[in-house]
Amino acid sequence: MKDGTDFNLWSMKEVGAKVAHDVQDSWMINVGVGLPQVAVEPLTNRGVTLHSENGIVGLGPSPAPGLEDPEVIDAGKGFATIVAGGSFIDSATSFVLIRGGRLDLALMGAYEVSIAGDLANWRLSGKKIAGIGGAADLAHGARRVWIITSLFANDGASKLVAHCRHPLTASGVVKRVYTEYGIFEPSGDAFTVIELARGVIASDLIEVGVPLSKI
Amino acid sequence: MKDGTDFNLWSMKEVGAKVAHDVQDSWMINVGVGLPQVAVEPLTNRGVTLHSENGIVGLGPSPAPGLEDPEVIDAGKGFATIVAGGSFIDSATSFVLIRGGRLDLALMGAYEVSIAGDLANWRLSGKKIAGIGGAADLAHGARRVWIITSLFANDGASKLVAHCRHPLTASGVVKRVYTEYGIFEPSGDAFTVIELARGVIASDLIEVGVPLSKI
Amino acid sequence: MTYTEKGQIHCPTATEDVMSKTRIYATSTEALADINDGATIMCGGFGGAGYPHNLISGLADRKVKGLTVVANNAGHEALFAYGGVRKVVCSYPLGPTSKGFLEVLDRGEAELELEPQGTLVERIRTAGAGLGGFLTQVGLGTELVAGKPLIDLDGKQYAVCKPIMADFALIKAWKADQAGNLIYRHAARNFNSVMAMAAPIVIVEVSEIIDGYLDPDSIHTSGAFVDRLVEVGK
Amino acid sequence: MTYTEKGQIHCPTATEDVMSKTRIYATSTEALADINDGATIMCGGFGGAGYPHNLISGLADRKVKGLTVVANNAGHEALFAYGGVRKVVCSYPLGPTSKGFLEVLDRGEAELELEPQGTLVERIRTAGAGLGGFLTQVGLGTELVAGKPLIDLDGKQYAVCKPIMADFALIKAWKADQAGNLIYRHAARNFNSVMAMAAPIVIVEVSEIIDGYLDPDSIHTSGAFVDRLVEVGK
Repeated sequence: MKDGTDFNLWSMKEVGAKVAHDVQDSWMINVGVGLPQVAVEPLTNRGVTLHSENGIVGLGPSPAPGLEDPEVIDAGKGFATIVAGGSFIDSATSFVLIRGGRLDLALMGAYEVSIAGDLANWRLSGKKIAGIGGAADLAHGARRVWIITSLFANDGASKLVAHCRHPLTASGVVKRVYTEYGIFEPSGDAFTVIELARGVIASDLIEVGVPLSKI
Repeated sequence: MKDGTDFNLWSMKEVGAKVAHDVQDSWMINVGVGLPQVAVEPLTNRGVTLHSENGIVGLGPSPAPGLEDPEVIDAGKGFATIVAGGSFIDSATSFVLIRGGRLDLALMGAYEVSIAGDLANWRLSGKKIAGIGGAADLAHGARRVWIITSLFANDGASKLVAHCRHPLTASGVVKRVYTEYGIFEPSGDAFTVIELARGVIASDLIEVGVPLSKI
Repeated sequence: MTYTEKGQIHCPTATEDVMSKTRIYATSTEALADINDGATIMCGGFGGAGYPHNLISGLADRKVKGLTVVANNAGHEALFAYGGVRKVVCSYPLGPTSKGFLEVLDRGEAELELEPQGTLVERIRTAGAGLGGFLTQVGLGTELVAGKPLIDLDGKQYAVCKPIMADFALIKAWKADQAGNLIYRHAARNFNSVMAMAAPIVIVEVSEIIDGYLDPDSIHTSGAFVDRLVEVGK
Repeated sequence: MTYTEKGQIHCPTATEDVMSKTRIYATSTEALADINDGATIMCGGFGGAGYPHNLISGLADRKVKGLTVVANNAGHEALFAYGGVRKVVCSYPLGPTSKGFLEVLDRGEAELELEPQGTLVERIRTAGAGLGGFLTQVGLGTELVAGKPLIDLDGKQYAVCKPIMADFALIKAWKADQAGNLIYRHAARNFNSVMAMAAPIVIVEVSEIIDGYLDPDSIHTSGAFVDRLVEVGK
């Protein structure tokens, strides 16, 4: 695992395509703030309903230049649009939708995901101040929580872990993790490999600390 | 107290005028289902905002014949109107308004009111089935609960009592009781006389079991 | 995109439509096909205003048995007529349309859970909001909180009110669009817009389904909450 | 009576107008005159959308001190600039407009109460709804429920969330009518319509106060909840 030359790791765009492939057209999806645009791009223009927790059902892509409206923004506070058939709702109703089970999928980034499906994605343990926003509500309320993330943190440590060191956003909620190395599912005592990028070998990942099931 | 010949008891219309006199123009008022129309008439066409718990802010009088709309009814399910400047709200919001302190006055009928301000007005103790509707929420939530009632029940018993025999709607909420004999306020150990109809003598009422304060 | 108000044509919109999961059914019977014996249904309306007559009548046609019906009133005559109801959860079970219920109640064939109207509607909302309950002082010191846990919080006593979970919500709206967005008419909104958010499957009878879409600022219930539509006319 | 939609002209209406207690003020300063040191204010908006800039700026002009500010974000720069804020209750205190807050926080001159966004908005609603709290599982097993009472109900654990009581709500709407009824514009609705029901005194800056009245079916916030209006223009 010293270098990437033997691997054909997925680009973020490819990771996004994998996610989009696994998503059903009828789903309502919340796309987390800060996910790489290129990864979530495949979810637009394919018919799923996007939800933005600040109060948009039917979030569209960014507006054409000159058509920005400061009162049509997404949860990341970027200019946004609403699709035909969409609706504006207040924040209380937006979280009724989230907690009430109407969201088929919350797609989020992560600092760590544990073998128990615990999610840490709002505050690094060393940091004093952080924002939680809607992450805890989304992680708890959505029918499925899928994570898009690089497999390793900047310091080289695996983001898939036995136990999270960073403060939790929610416990036992993550169903699936999409990374450049492959797709993994927490299964209680390890992560199950769903798919690996070409050339990636599970035992190599286990060797560098990724807690995958031994097959 | 054997007959009414010595008294000039107030008519229901006069009782209503007394209530209307004590009400401020800026108040939002809920008028309970079943109160005599003649008693509450003075509250209309004088500018107060009437609330109907099924979802009308700015309840107007009954519609002119031929203009009835089955989707504009009051809490008593009679045909109603909405005044200019009124709004339709859903039932959850309507009770947010009630419990949240936005209602200056709930005007209700009563089976009994106790010296502690306890109110019994939803179920007679002998009756198996009764409806509560919005009475308990209104009695608890409104800033003031005023009662319009005859002073005596059909069996001759005083409706102002030391302790309610009928099941309570809410405890300690009634501020004032308007009757054909006068106006009374629960004061903890008795009812204080605010005003008496002409010829009514407090000690006579005490004699027949109305728990008034001795002056 | 259809905007009904002028000031809003500058709202930035995307070119694509929402892919709604709301399905439009030709008849009430089809929309109700999976409501089976023993189901719990929420039913909108206050008296006759906003009452989903067509859906209830469709349910009666199917002779579904053992229903628990959550509604403000107990006037579900079509269901009582064949003994379809096991339990009613409501705030007001009296009035001319409740005769059918009072008869079965009297014969011990049905059960009543009576709840103050505000507590009833909030328990319905709480189910939809994915919360475990709420604390209220309404009814404290009366039999109206009988059976509810009482807790002390910061020196005050509260009754703990649990969510009312249902399998289906049957409601009535005025206008719907192709994405399932709803507008109610006048005082027919009442319990309908709350129940529209409160059950896993929400079935709506609507006077009119418009072509295109409603103004996104004027919608009472987002299509996100609506599963099935049946157009029933005026 | 002004109806903006055609289908509704048959709504039965009375001849009298509502006598609203909503008062229209000429300036923000006058509308805010009784907000004193130590007050708790709710402040609408999500980022800049629906943020009541004029009211906050008016409050800053008065140099009110020791404020507790309840809002989704911590971007109340005008108030931090002179050290007006003692405590912020919010879900997201980061971002470019929160620098002022982070500085006073760092100097120990202000306090932060962080709350998941959905719990935050529900605690605000709970205050307005006159309830004592609600039960949630959001944040269970994390530090996000630190300090909250935990209770068991029917075999499940919940955190008890208390209402957030405030003295004033400062919000932003798009259109108001003479009775104080409000309509918000697009995604500027967010926390505004919830806070509009949650404080004993609700002060609204509004782009336009129309003559006459809004369509009673299209109103987002009933004038029943609105105490003061200031027209601030676009």
